[in-house]
Amino acid sequence: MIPIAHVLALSVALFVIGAAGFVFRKNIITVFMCIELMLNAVNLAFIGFSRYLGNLDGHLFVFFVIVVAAAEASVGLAIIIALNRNRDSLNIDDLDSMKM
Amino acid sequence: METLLILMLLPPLAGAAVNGVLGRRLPQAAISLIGCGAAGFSMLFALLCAWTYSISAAQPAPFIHSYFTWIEAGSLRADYALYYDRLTLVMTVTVTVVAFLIHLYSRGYMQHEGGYYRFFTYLNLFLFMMLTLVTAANYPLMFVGWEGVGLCSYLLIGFYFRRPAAADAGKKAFIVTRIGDAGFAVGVALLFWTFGSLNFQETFGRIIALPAGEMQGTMTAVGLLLFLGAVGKSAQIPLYVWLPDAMEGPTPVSALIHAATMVTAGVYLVARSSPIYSHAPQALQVVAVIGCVTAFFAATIALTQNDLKRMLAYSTISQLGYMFIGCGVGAFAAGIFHLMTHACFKSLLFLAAGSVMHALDGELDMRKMGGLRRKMKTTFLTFFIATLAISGVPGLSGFFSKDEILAGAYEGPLGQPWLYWLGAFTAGLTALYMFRGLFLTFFGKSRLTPDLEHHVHESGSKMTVPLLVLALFSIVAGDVSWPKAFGGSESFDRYLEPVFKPSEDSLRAFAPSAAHGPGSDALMIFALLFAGLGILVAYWFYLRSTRLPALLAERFSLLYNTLLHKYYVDEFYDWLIVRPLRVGSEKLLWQECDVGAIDGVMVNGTAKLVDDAGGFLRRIQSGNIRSYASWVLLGATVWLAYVLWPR
Amino acid sequence: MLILFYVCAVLAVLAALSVVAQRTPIYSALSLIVVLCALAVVYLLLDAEFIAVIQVIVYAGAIMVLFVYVIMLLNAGREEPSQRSRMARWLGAPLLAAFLVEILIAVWNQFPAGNSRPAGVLNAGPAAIGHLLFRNYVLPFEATSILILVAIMGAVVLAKREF
Amino acid sequence: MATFSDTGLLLLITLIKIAVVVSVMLTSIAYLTWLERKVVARIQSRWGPCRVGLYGLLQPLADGIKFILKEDIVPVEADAFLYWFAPFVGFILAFLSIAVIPFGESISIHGHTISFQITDLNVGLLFIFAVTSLGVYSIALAGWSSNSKYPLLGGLRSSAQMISYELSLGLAVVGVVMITGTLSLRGIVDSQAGFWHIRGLNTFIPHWNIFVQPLGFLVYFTAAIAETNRVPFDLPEGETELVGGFHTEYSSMKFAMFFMAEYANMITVSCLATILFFGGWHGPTFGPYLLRALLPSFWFCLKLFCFLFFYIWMRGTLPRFRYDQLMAFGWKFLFPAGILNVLATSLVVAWTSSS
Repeated sequence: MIPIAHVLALSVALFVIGAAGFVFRKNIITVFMCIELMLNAVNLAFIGFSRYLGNLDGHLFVFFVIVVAAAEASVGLAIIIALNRNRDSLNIDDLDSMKM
Repeated sequence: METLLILMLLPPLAGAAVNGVLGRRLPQAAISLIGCGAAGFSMLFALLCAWTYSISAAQPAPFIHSYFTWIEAGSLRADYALYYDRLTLVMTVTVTVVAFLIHLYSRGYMQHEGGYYRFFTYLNLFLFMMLTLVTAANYPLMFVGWEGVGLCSYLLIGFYFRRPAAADAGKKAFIVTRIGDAGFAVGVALLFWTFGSLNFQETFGRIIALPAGEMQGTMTAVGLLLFLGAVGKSAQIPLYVWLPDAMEGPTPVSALIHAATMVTAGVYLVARSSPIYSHAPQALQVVAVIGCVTAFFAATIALTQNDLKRMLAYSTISQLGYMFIGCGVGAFAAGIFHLMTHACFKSLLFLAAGSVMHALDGELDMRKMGGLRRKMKTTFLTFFIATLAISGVPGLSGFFSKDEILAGAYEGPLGQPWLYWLGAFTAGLTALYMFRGLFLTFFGKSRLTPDLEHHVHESGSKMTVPLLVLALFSIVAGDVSWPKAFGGSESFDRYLEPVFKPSEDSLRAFAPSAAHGPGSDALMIFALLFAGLGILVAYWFYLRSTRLPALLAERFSLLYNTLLHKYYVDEFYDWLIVRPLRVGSEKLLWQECDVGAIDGVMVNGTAKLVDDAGGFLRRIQSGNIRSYASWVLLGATVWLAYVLWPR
Repeated sequence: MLILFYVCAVLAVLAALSVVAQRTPIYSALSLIVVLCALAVVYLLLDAEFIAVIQVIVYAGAIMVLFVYVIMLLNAGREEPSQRSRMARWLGAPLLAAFLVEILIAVWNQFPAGNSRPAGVLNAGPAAIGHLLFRNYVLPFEATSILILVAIMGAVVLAKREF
Repeated sequence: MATFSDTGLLLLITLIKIAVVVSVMLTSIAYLTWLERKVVARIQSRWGPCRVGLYGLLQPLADGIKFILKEDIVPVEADAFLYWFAPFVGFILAFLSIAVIPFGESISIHGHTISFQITDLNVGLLFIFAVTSLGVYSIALAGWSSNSKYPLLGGLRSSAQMISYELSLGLAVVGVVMITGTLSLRGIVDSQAGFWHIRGLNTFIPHWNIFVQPLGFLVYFTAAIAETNRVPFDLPEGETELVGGFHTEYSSMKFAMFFMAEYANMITVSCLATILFFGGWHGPTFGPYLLRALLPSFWFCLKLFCFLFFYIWMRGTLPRFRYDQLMAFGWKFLFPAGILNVLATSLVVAWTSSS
């Protein structure tokens, strides 16, 4: 049996790696992928708990997370395409016009 | 009965709603049909109400019906309830009849004015509010009507709102009467605080049951506060200044609101609240004194006014003063009687003046008129009848009512001789200025400009028919109450006895030994003498030796100028109240409080604080997503640390 | 079984590090696909066959294809170095480390090592999930369908050339 | 040691099965190319390969040797790792999906039941979809890593095309899944045993899903052709427009891997079509035990062969689509048709199960 703590540790590791990517990477697509990584970390936690608690609801949550991720990816990538077209840059540091 | 009552109230409201919403798109004919129809139905139902009430078994007792609960807050409960007794009957019939005639008249008068639908909307709304005022069964509802008529008055005075004078007059009327309304509101609050109820029936029943002298202080305070409201609404000293300016409104408005109905609301309020005053003789004396002084004071101003409508306005103030004398001496019925007759002849005077104005293309200066009687026969005739009536010529309505008031001033429960003498003298002045106006306008040689000379014409039947009807009323309205001296029985007095008897009785308890004058016959003769003298003087001055008034004005220039400038009251108020208020507002409130304290410290200070804080915090909002992510991470870390901290 | 889990875990972590460390987005994307597949295997080991397959079909097979497609479309090359966020530069690493430590402490506090309550065999087949989805979660399910529709329209509108 | 023998035996059997399946697959792929060349040649009134060996039967071997011996060219600007990785992953994935395909019924040897299937997942169908959905990377990455314009265009085309048609593919299968109520391929095949009965009357029509899912089958097979990038949907490698599409720059064994992956995929989707719609291995069985055990596999291969032949037949017959037509066809016809099929099937299933 896989100990729940180990599953969670894996989840945490993936999440923190994703967060690190978000904080340190400048390519907006990479940053986006880091978000997906974090979502997956959370999904893993859901599945782990689902197994641990013998409850299927976690699977449903993962299901919904995946659906939302799909929607998010489609819209997000469309935004990236539009951004790239208008600004000719994929560097997230260049996209800072939303400020005072 | 309750159906009839509500049917009396609803047509004007419906008319106002229809005209107000759809009027812009309706043809004039439809608007006037709706407006006059509403007023007509209202009159019809008012008469039906009167008839139904008169033949009902419980007749002298008031009919009260509550339609729904309007306000319920704590122990305060105000229903939408209507109150119908003989006083209400007189008021509703007077109001609806005069209003209907003036609606008819307005069809002609307003024909060529803009905002036809607006005018009828306001007029209908006014009628509804006025009826609410006189039929209300409690003070809050009455206050609604009170404020409603004030609002309509404001709207109608400022009807020609593009003219600064009209707009200013509207504001003036609104603000000045507001002072009185504050008094009314405080008085009502005090009443509620004392009795825990604002229903007429309940409150009055408890007041009447009070032994004489009990709670006199409270009653006096309530009475004075309510009278403050009446002073504002009925244009008495010191709050009369708005009424002359209110003549900026269309003439039918002046006739309806500022002569016949709304301004008499104050009188109605005092009469309706007679049980309160019956326990506050001091307050009542104040009413009488103010009424008497106002009557005299306004009459003297009216002597020198050259503007026809302004003269009539001061005349109205003066006559309202009479009504307050009547109420103030405890002769409430006499006051109401005068209210009724005055509604007839004063509205007639205004409408006739409007007819003149119509003919002369808006000219109102009497010095530029003259000799109109040949060209405007009907107008002249009706104006003449009204003048006779107001001057107190025997046989016409004004004679009876004024005589009754003067008799009351001497012999009433709180009557005092000097009230009578000043009143009688004022009656002479009334005759003088009214005939002056008559002579200047309709007699003598024409002083019109040649342009106008051709323009002069008699008004159409739309306007003259109401004039004639009102003239008829002006003659016969007094006949409902022949004085004892003429072998009559003062039947109007007797008719209203169920309403006022308890109050008058309790007043007599305060002044058991009212002055016993020389008897009503003698009183009447004196008054008649004064009136006759006034007419004669007017005839002498303005028809025979027309240079005399100018000479007199020169000789007594100080007096004349004082009168011409209305005792400089407007200037005085300006100096006493308006100027300090403005300067105070500017210097203290605006520059110090507003700019310095509120703007400087509170508004700008807050803004500056926010601005500074924002200036510091905006570094956080760099627009850089990675920074934001770091902040989120910081938050999460701190929160987790807080959660995990061993406790 | 346990060994397979650790292999996959290590693979996932390494691939995740690669996602972050790669300078070229396409390699990040491929690394992410490896993470996803490794996680799919982990899901299988955790009795979540349906989710595992869905993970591969939807995540690896559709979402990541979209990523790869966009990377190819925009021809995203190596990222230019820029350090416009002082916050991220100086505080990023310490904060991440602190966060990792904290959350690991939380996990260990809650589930001391070795605590693995065997909860029987979880029947997580498509039928069971379908039952749950169309009985208890019908409303969210329908809501997601609307969400997807909105996302489709949003993507079309956003990516259209005429702005 | 019992546990060892059990686990070890299972492992051994599985390994043997994998070896058998892979070698059979490789051989069939090799001879599929031969078949294709032969059939297309006949369609075009040519002979096809006939020099190397009898009827050119050694031609695939010669081709293989040629591929291996050829120079492996890597373009200068290409991304070396991905350039290598792309065909590799395509090849691997193509073979991976074979793992859950049941080729026939089980056979008992010494009390051990050995099924003609490497492993039976209860989400086997989804597994195949998962694996095929990953196949797009192979082509997309090949196109991108070549760092050349035609391959890139081919790669982009293929990613869009495969994602689009995968939807129709999935939808087409849903009908079958709803009827059989399982995602296990073996379960699906089992449910197609016997004959259709109408009011208890044996019609002697095989109990195959094709007879209740004709629309599903058409949608499935059309989408499958697109998924495998075969004529008339071979836009990603359309040589008339894109030189060679995604594999323009490839040569030698890497090119061969693409080729093998493509043919493996053909075999996989044909297997799937057989399993889903044509009763899998079901067919008349008779004779001794061994024959009875092997006949199902024969029927399966026969059906599979028909599909493969159909593939080749189409290649020799149909012209290529234009790209926008391809997308319009996929989204505006195939996808709605799939939805219609799902809708109709679900209504019928709901009606029959409730009555």
